[in-house]
Amino acid sequence: MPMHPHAKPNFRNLFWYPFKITLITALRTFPIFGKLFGKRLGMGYHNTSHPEFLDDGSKARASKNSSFNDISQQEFAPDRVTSDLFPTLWKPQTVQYPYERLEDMEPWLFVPGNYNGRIGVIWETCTACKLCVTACPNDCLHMTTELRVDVLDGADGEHGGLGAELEIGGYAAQLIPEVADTLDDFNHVTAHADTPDQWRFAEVLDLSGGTATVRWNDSGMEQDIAQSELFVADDQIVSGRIDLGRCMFCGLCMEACGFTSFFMTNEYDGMSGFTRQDLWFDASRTRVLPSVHQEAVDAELAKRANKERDKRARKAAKAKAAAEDGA
Amino acid sequence: MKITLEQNAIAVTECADAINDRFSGSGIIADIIQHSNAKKYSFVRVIAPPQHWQALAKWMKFEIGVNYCSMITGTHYPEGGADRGWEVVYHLLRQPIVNQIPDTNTVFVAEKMVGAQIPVEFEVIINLPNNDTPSVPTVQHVWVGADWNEKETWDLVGINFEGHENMFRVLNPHDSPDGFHPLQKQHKIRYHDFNEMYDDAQGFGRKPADEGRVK
Amino acid sequence: MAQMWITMGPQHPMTHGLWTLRVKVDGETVVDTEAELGYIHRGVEKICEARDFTQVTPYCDRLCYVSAMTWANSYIYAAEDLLEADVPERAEYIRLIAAELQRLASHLMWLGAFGPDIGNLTLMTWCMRDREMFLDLLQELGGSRMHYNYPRIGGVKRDIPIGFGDRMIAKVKLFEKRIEEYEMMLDESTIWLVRLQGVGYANAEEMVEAGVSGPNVRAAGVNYDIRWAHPYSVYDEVDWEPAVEKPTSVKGADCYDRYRVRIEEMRQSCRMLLDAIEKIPGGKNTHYSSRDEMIYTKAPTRAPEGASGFSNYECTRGASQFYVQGGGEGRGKMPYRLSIRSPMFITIPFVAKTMIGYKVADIPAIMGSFDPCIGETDR
Amino acid sequence: MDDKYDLRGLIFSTFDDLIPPLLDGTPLEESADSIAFGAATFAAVNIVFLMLFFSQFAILWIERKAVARMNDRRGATTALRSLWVGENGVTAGEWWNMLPFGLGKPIGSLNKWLNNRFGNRDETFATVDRVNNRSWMGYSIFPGFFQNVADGMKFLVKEHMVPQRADRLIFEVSPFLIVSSTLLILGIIPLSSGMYATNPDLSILYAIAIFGIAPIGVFFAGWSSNNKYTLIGGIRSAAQLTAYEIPLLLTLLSVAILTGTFNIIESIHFQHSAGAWNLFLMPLGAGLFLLTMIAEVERVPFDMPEAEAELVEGWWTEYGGMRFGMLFMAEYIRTYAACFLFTHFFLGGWHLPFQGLISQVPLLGDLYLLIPGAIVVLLKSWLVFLLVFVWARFSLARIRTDQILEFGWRILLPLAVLQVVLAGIYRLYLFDPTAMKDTAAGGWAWNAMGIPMFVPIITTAIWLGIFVLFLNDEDKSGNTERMFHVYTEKPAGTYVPGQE
Repeated sequence: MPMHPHAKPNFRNLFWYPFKITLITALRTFPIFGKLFGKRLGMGYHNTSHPEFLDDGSKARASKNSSFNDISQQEFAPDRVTSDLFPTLWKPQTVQYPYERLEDMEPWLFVPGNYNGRIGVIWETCTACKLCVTACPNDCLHMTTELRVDVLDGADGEHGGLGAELEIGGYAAQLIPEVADTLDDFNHVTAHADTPDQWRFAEVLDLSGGTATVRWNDSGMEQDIAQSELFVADDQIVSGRIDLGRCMFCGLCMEACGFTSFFMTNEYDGMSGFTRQDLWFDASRTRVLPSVHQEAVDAELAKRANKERDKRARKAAKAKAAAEDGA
Repeated sequence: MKITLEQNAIAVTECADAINDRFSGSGIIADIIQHSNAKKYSFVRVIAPPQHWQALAKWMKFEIGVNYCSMITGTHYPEGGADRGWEVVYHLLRQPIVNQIPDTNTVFVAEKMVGAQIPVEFEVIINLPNNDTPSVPTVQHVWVGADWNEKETWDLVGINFEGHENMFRVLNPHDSPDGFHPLQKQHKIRYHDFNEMYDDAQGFGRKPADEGRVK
Repeated sequence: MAQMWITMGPQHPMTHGLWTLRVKVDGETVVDTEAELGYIHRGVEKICEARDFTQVTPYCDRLCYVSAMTWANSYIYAAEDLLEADVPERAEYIRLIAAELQRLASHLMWLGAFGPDIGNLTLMTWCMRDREMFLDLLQELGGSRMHYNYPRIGGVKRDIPIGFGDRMIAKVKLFEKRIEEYEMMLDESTIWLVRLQGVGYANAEEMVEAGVSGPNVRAAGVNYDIRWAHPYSVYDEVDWEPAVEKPTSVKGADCYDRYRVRIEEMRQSCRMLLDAIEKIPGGKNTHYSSRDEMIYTKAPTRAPEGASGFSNYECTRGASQFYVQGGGEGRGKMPYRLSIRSPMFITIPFVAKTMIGYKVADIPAIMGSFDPCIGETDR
Repeated sequence: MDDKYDLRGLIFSTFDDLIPPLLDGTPLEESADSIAFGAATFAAVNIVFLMLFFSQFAILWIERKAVARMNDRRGATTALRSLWVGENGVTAGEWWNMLPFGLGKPIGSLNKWLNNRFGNRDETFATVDRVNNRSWMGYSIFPGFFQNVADGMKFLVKEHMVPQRADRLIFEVSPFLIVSSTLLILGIIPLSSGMYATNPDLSILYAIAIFGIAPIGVFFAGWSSNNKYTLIGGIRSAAQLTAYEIPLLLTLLSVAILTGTFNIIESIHFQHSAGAWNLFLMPLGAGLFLLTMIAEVERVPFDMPEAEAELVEGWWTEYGGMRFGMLFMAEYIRTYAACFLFTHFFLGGWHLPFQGLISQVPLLGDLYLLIPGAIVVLLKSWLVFLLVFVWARFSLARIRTDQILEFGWRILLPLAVLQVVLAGIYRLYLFDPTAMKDTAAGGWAWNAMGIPMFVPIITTAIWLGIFVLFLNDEDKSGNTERMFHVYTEKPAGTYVPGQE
């Protein structure tokens, strides 16, 4: 029920209520009165206890300032107003933005964790599946890829033999020895042509025993070939760029990414420029914070290694079972 | 606190039957369709030939109390065959809204509403032949609310509303060329080389090297 | 003084956006008006014909930056009608919470803009102060402060975070106190009353005839609300009632009634929020992962030709409706035609004619009391 | 009673002592006294004017700060330190390099030094330390004070534009008409009995006459801008000022009748000598004066001429740059002058509250009288500004044109006439001229029926009673008919467009 279903103009309200409420509002911006009014209002204005506003994210963001200002000791009103940080009346409140930043001063007033900020990509764990490119409504993501031989992920690679191996539906490559032999003598300066490709790529259709059925990309022909002749190949990123001028920060790309490689970071600036070209972000400008980056890379690589290990274990068990059955 | 599905079913059936009774043989067919979202209410879908539309509209307004013309959608089907080149869909509502005498209000209890009080949705579909001058009789004088909806539909889709007074462009610029109606299907949102519309100084937006290749 | 035309807009404090009201005045009295729209027509309907059903959502957010969540929800219900998606109940509750938070934020934006229209500048900052609270909550859900892209066909993007419920309760309870402050500032101020009362009459049947909907009609005395008549989310399960006013004249509701009805709607939204957060299935302190079946059901992504979906949704300004036809590009992956019905597109020409006969100083009061939003109007 | 500090007398006697000896033996010897008088007048006028003018920054600051608090904010807090806040000697903007002729070089050097000396040096918590330390120089005792300087600088560097087909001459002249006439008001406002620029005998009439010039400038500005908004604003302004000047004049007339003089300083003396401030003898007049003054200076709730919701910015829409800045400043000066006039007419000018009684207390009384009159006047004016102009502006909405005019003609005018009659009655029948004393203790001229100060006490009580009576006028009946309707020639909704 409204307080005044049919409020009527009268003489008193020319003078009293509007003035009263602005006076109350003005007074309670001073902490000492704020506490008094807080008690009267029941919900509190300044420094009432609302621990639910001290979430982990705010604490984490404030941790670097904890020697200066320990927010776990602060008390908040529901609109996150606190007044203990600057108890003196007359300290300036204006933040001289590029030189001072709000998240340093009053971290709890700032960006909650889910913020859709600048796009950040962890390129190390990106598999170039292009789901993000497909998901983008504005065509602001651009990624070009090419097939390359997985040198590092192979059996001799950095992951101790737990890297990629030939898979049905994956790609494989065969070395063309006659081309490879000419490469040592190939001279970019005089040839006026691209370096000839020493690899021939194919899509793996079937793996059985020691042979693989592949379809060559160059000819489209299918062929059975010994697995030992094939190297693992993969689609790898040549360039990935984002036109932030067209980005509307909807976050569909982040959701499309199955590998936690694609982030909307919490960063809200560093996305301006004087030309539209400045808004084309390449790989170097989509880096995420180093700590996040390292953590994510480690986690993703460990996840993949585990997956691979499990897969091989299952395969081995299956082969063993098959062998036992056969026996 | 809602119109129950039973109330909805009764009201919808009544309306559909009334329309079918009144207009049987004229090509007007009323049907009951169930929404498949939210609470799965039903609504009345009427398929009407354009020549009977005005009569149907007046009858619906004055006999079954359809007082609200909420939306008019025109659609262009260039490949829809000879009989269905264009489609105009009217969304109408029956709302239990009446004038008040001073200092009163009407607070309906939803579960207790009966008969013509129960709100009902109507969808009137009018198929037009495939030609360059699609036209429907106007219902501007039946529902005031149809006025700007019809203006918009003509402006964007190019359906002519015969008898509509004071037709002008509402969303497109007033000096748009005659016959330009952007929601017709011959206007593509993505033309060939559409990216050149934008400043693409580097040029890599234009033709990705692996265009069309699916991993 | 001779009569003259004044062009108010496209940039004018009264317009609350980009449109033009051409007013013919005789001294201080308005004798004729014309509305011109289309200054920010972006062709959203055409753009959406080249986007798949999920990609349309962020565009619907951008129809109205003041109430993005309700517009996205409205589209989602139409798409669910078309694609025949099931929605888990927790997701419906979350949608309700999100939509009502958005309604609070939107009505606060309206009140904040309405204050300076009448000359009260303090109201603006107060409303922005309180709107921040709800934008913070919405940001926790959607990740942005204005365009959330939150609902999904078959559920929502992500679950409510841990602690969201408690924070929301604290803020909503504080805001209920703040509504009383607004009333003390406005309803108890004689000057506010004499500016709004007796100005801008419009009666119920006239408004329905002209296509006006939502709070503007409820101000004229009938409790017709889509959330109440055809509830789409879980509005039939939470505790609320449609806000409705008693107009004091046969001429219908005046500006003051329309102001009151929105204040009442804010109260009802608070009531709904407090109730819904307690009733939410799974509990308010649980956080399910993004694609958990509690909040998301996978829906088909393609719709056949001939199928259509329609949603009738109580947006913050009235009935927002979407009509989606399937069978578009990409073998039905995209809508063939997506039609948007904006409540303000119908209302603005009506209001322009309503203000004939009042003073020039009443133009912002009448226009503001109908809560115009040009983003959705021009689409 | 005169203020203890006679600055004007000091200046004149100093110049009288200094100048004739200097001119001894020169051809100017004979007119040495006149030259001394002229020089002293020049000095006094400038000193007083500058004091008034620069103390105006205080009211801008008061408004900023009060408004911010009412709006639940802290407000702008630009401090001097904003000029050199930066890191490692790099300052934002380096605006001083843009000044012509290398004028900014010293500023740059000073800034560099300040930044090196007081800028950020701690690298651990760089930003936080700087934020924390922002107030340790003491310049933020008045945070936001320098915002006004920054605003002024901004206006100063903006381009001046004249609308096409505007009446260029009038357009250019009218701001100067408004500003100069406004500044002239300051000429007759005394800061204390010993500190004023001029003191014409009829200074009340002078003040009113000067106040009446600006509306012509406003109308000129509105008309000449070739803009419909400014035209309507100008006409509204003319209508409103006409409606409100008459009650204002009548109110001042009643002040003159009561105090028996048209001179501001004499009327202040009268208030002390007779023993009571006018506020307590004519509360109605004080209220009328404030209301009409708010309308006169066009502030909320009477700011129809510049109603920004419908008229963009009213009659000054087309002015930009420093023209706008000057008009803006003129408005504040008029407001400030209104506060001074209220202080002088109703609050006893430079006299302290209960000065007559407290001055009789030994020791304390002497100390009390040591407070300079100028300070008292300034404090009173600032308080009036804060409590009336600022508070009303940010609590109330704006009322409509027809309501403003109706209020002015039908309510304020009769009340003002009533006040004139009352003032005459008071002066003729309730006033005891023999009891006036121009001493520190003051007189007791308003005694009646043997009760000291009976007249002001009973007057205040009666008017307070009437006020309280009106405060309880809330209509609790169920009758819900709206009180205020719009009256138009053609009722709303009956007009058919296109048919004249």
